[in-house]
Amino acid sequence: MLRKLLIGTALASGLAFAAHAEDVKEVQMLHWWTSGGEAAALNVLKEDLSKEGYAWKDVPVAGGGGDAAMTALKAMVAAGNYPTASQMLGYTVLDYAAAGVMGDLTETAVKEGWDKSVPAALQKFSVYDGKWVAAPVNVHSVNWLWINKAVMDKIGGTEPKTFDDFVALLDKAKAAGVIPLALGGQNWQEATMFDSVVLSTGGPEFYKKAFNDLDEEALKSDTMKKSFDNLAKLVTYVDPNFSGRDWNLATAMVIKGDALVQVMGDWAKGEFNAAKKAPGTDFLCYRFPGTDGSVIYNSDMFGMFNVPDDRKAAQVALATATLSKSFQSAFNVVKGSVPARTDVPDTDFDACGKKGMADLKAANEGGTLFGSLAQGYGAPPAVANAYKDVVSKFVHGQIKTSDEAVTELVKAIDDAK
Amino acid sequence: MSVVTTPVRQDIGGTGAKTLNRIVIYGLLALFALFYLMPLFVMLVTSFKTMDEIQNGNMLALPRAPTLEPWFKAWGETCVGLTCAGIKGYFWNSIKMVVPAVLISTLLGALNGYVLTKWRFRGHTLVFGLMLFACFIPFQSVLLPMATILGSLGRFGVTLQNATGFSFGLGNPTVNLVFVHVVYGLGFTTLFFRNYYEAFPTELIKAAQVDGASFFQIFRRIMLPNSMPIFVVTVIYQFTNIWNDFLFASAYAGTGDSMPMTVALNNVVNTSTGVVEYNVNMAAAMIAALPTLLVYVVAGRYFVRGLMAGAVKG
Amino acid sequence: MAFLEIDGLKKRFGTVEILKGIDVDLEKGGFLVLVGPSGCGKSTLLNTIAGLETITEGEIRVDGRTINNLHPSKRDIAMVFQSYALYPNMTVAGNIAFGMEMRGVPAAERQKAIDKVAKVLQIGHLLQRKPSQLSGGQRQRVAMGRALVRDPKLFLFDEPLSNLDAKLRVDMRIEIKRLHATTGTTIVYVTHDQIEAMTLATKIAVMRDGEVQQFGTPAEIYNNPTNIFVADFMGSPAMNLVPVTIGGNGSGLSVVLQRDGREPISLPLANPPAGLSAFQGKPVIFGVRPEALTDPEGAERNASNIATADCHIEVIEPAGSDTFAVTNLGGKAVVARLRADAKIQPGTVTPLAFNLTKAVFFDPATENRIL
Amino acid sequence: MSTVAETSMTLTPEHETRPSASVRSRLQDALPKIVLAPSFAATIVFVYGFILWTIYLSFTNSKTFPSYAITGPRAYQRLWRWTFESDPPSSWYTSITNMGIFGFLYIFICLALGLFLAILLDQKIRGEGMLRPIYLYPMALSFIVTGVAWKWFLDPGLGLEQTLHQWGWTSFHFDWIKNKDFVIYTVVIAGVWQASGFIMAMFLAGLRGIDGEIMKAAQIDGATTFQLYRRIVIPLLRPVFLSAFIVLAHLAIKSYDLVVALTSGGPGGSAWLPSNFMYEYTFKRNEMAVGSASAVIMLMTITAIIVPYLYSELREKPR
Repeated sequence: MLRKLLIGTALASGLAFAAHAEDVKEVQMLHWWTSGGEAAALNVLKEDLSKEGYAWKDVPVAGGGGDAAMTALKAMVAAGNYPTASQMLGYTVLDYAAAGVMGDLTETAVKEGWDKSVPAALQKFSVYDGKWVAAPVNVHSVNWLWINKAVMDKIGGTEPKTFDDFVALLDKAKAAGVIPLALGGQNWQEATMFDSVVLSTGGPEFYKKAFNDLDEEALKSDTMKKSFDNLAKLVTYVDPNFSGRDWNLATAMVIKGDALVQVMGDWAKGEFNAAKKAPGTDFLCYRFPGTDGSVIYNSDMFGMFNVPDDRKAAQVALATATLSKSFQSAFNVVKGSVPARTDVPDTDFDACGKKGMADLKAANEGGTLFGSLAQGYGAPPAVANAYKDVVSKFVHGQIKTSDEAVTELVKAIDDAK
Repeated sequence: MSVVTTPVRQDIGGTGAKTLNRIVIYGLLALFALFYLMPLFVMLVTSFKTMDEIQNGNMLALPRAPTLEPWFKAWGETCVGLTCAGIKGYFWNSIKMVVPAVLISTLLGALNGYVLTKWRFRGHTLVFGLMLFACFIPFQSVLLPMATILGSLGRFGVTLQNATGFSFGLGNPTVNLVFVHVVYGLGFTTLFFRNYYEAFPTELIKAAQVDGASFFQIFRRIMLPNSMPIFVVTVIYQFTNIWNDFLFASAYAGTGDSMPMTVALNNVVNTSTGVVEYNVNMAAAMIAALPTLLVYVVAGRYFVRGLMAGAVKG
Repeated sequence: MAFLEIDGLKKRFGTVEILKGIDVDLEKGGFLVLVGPSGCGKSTLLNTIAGLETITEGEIRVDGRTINNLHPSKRDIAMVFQSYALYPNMTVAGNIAFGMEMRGVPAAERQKAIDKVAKVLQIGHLLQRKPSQLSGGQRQRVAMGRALVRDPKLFLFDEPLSNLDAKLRVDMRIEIKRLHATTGTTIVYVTHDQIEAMTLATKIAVMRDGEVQQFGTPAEIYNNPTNIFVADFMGSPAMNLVPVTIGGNGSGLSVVLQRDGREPISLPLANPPAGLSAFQGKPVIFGVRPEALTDPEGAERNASNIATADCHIEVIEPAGSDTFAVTNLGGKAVVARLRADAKIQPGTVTPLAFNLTKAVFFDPATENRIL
Repeated sequence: MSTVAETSMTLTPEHETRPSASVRSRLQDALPKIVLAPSFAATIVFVYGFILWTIYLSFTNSKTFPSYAITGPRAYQRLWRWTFESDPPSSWYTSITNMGIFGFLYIFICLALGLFLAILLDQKIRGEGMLRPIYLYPMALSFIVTGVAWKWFLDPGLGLEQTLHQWGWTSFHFDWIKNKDFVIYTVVIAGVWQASGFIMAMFLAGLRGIDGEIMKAAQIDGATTFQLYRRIVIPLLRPVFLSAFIVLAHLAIKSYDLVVALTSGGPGGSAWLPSNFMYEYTFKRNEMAVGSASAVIMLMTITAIIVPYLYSELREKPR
């Protein structure tokens, strides 16, 4: 039995190696998109590639918003078994590029005109040392409100334009006996909401200074204190059981009408879609009050690894397909995000999608497109996680005042830099 | 020595309070049984409910309209990554990794225990102590260096492949996982067998030597046939640990083709986008846990006997 | 040349010396018993003969051939263990034949050998059973069968009777003696039981702390112990060892025994050992076996040196065949062996006869016999 | 966890060679060591080698990937500083205090409950064959499987609290899993649920191994049931306590997935254990040096607890 197994596996691997002589028509793809909607979206790419004759070797590792997948990736890279591509986020791409394990897609990028169509803010992460090392798949925006329309109608609310409007709206919901704000008490959700609060409280310049440039003056300013106070105010509208809740359960509360609003990235729209809810009639998407005109983004990227020559053709095919307009449209319609290139027609997108695309374009041109610190696009992971720690400790009461929060934030970020 | 009979306990307690005593004892045992069964109960009832009922009903309530649909879906339809063929295919992946890993680590543990008790050399306690302490290393901290070594072995495998036409399985993800589990299972298997063989009569070994049996003949003909109880304990222990391992499996499994059950299950259960099909998740979890549950239920009685026969002796 | 010769054998574990230079030999067909308290090294010595433990120094020869470096199976020995060491997973037949199987003896031949041994030991009906289904005595027989079937040059027995009850032990002892008598094999036998040693042996080696204290025939050991240890260890009830002083009256020597509250007894010695005169006026240990201390009527008729003294009898132990009387001399309880029908009462003062021909004396400093 | 037998029976001590032995028989002599060698070598390389590697990394400036230039004990300085940051608690402070609470309660309750159940099961219980696997099975399941069920059960909005409210006990309150000060105790509950059955099996085996005559003798001496267990049985179970302690200590140290599956780290990271800290810093925060340093501290703590025990158990007793 044992012998057979060993010989069997040995033979299997032998066969795999035997095929090395010519081009390998196969892409190996590490990702954590395992849920129905995401997998369906990715399947579009798989189909596109199979039309060109490339087999898709799936390496899905779900869990912790990509944590488990990134651990697996680190192990694979340590072993020298690079996948053709891996789903990656922001600074991680740059870290791997600095370690010299990423491939070079510049040739393809030039041919396909990525320099022009991909927003510069994304190129900061997909281009390293002048070389294209990753293909951005989408752009998510985190400064959104997702509102149940029925509840909104019931309480007679209107779109809040300022933070104070927002608070007033939440008060109305509270008075009507609805949970005003649906929040999942996990540090990344809290911090994601805080990104929007900071942008709303301090404005675009302040956000950039504090959360992209990590400017100490900004971090310890009164504006930051005010932001924490605003966050504290928002948390008072949350139901008592929020701690530890998964984000999709929070979204479900809004979908079911148990809660009025959730502050969440546009992936929440996928949940509404999956529940067969339509924008405008069942739910509403507004920019977080006081952030209209700016976009806090994050983006999923396919990092392209330095694979052996016989696998390069497949990699180029994968990258080309990823950034093709047709895939960008088809994928992002399903995923809820917007395309990573600004020249994709918005015809297939719903109202929220169309607004998202327009906002992205405007923000890109107006210089108000900022990386989300909570999502790892504002600073490297060490800093981003230190930031999430502080926000979460503030929300859950380990840190008691906004003064203390600001001190801790400066200290933590300084420590992690 | 292989047959351990259960001595009949003396009744403890006076005659008057006896009935009351028994009621209290049975009551406590039943209460704790409920405590232990509760999560299993939640999982089971959930797996037979429709999504509607899960979202609107109580988690402890029995299903109003029991359905097997989630089980069929988990087995044959649910999506693991981009492949939507259920988790059935990953069973074989796990088995072809777990079986060799359990057998090899158990056999090596038996040999080590044999050497460390019956063929002692100077420093044998140090060797054993070092191997035992290895049980305590946190696996997270070996993940990367081990990956590096596995990668080198894989490249050596390619070289071998080119030179001899045969890679000896080096670089194969399943072989890698077997290797890793054997290495990090050795501490415990050695501990189990050493403690068991410690009480194994040395005179038997002497007699066999006088009879002319060699080192391996003694092991095969005398030690192994008399090791059933501890064999059961070790196999159960190793089987459970290796079957349930996620860390190594996710890091070293390579592509979906060789992905073990736990990673597939994780990919089904641990997704947080889209409508979470709790009934399918629970059914998948139950299916994934069936082999280990079966092992515990079937071999449970031998497990206690095996523990008795050596693993916990002082 | 003796059949089994052990020369200057030493064994060390690290710095601990377990055997400190053993010199023993045994003629062909002899029966050597290694006896001593636990931890004396007797089992280790047996194991080195078997090859189960290596030796640090010295030489072991069997039939003129040095076997120091031979594997146990090549030494042409058979061994019976204290726990019998029957393989629990094999049948009785399997146990007996295992050694032959290991040597590659064909199955038919093995069967023949099994049958032959089974007949000798009357265990034919047990052959298909597992050891766990046998009684203690049956296991003992099977263990002997396993040894016998090899027809070895040398039999080694490691306390084979210590796990049996008293009656069975006597039976098996006789059986072993008969086996030795009929087969004429050479046997080395380890025991801590001095009766087994006395009854079975042609040669006894009394051991203590890794050294042979005395090596000789049972009679030599019993009658002429070389030191206090051997004197005390061999014999049951043990030899009376009493601190005395040697008194002198002109040419002759005498033994002066203290008694509580009463005058000392002085026993004149007719033929004292030559060395004893040097101890005149000094304390020595006086050894006299219980059977050399009797009522005057029971005293040995032809003993040349009998002295009688009044003793205060404290306890009487009628043992059926004999009666033991306990008195107190020199601060120690001293046992006298009387006839079963001796008329004697505890608490009385009775004359006892000391057979001084059989008395021995030890130097309290060296504990060695004064010769 | 057995002690070394009184007389260590050495069949072939290494310090003696047999001068006239042939190559073949010398090979035979070395065979036991040859058999042990691969396992031992694997342990040395893949455990101790990796420990050394980890120690080395903790003195470098390794971030996302290992870097091999020694830069000093900065990682330890940070850990040391964090050790005393209790207001607001640093993640490291939370991790080590949690380890103390969790380690103590988990080991203590598992031992107590395991022993208690074993004693109950040892009273000639009808249906023991059915109860035993019920107590044992949690050990068979990975926490990926049972974490969800536990999470639901402990969630005040879904589980026990809601159920009791529906049954009419509306004043019942149980929201530990949502509370930063109590979340670690829910980890203890789930951990105890998982391991206590296994410990029960060990104690049951121990109880079954006790000579029935000792129990009879004690009863004749007039010992009450309680006295019987406290004075006679429990002292006799000492070796089982020690083995169970080793098993539990090793499980406690490796309780990583328990925390993640049950609490995702807890409110504000309040459920972290050192293993979570280590994983977070090594893999998520790309501060490999700090992660390695925390692993080294963990190993040192384990060493301080386990090695004296191993030493006292394994030390060769004088003959």
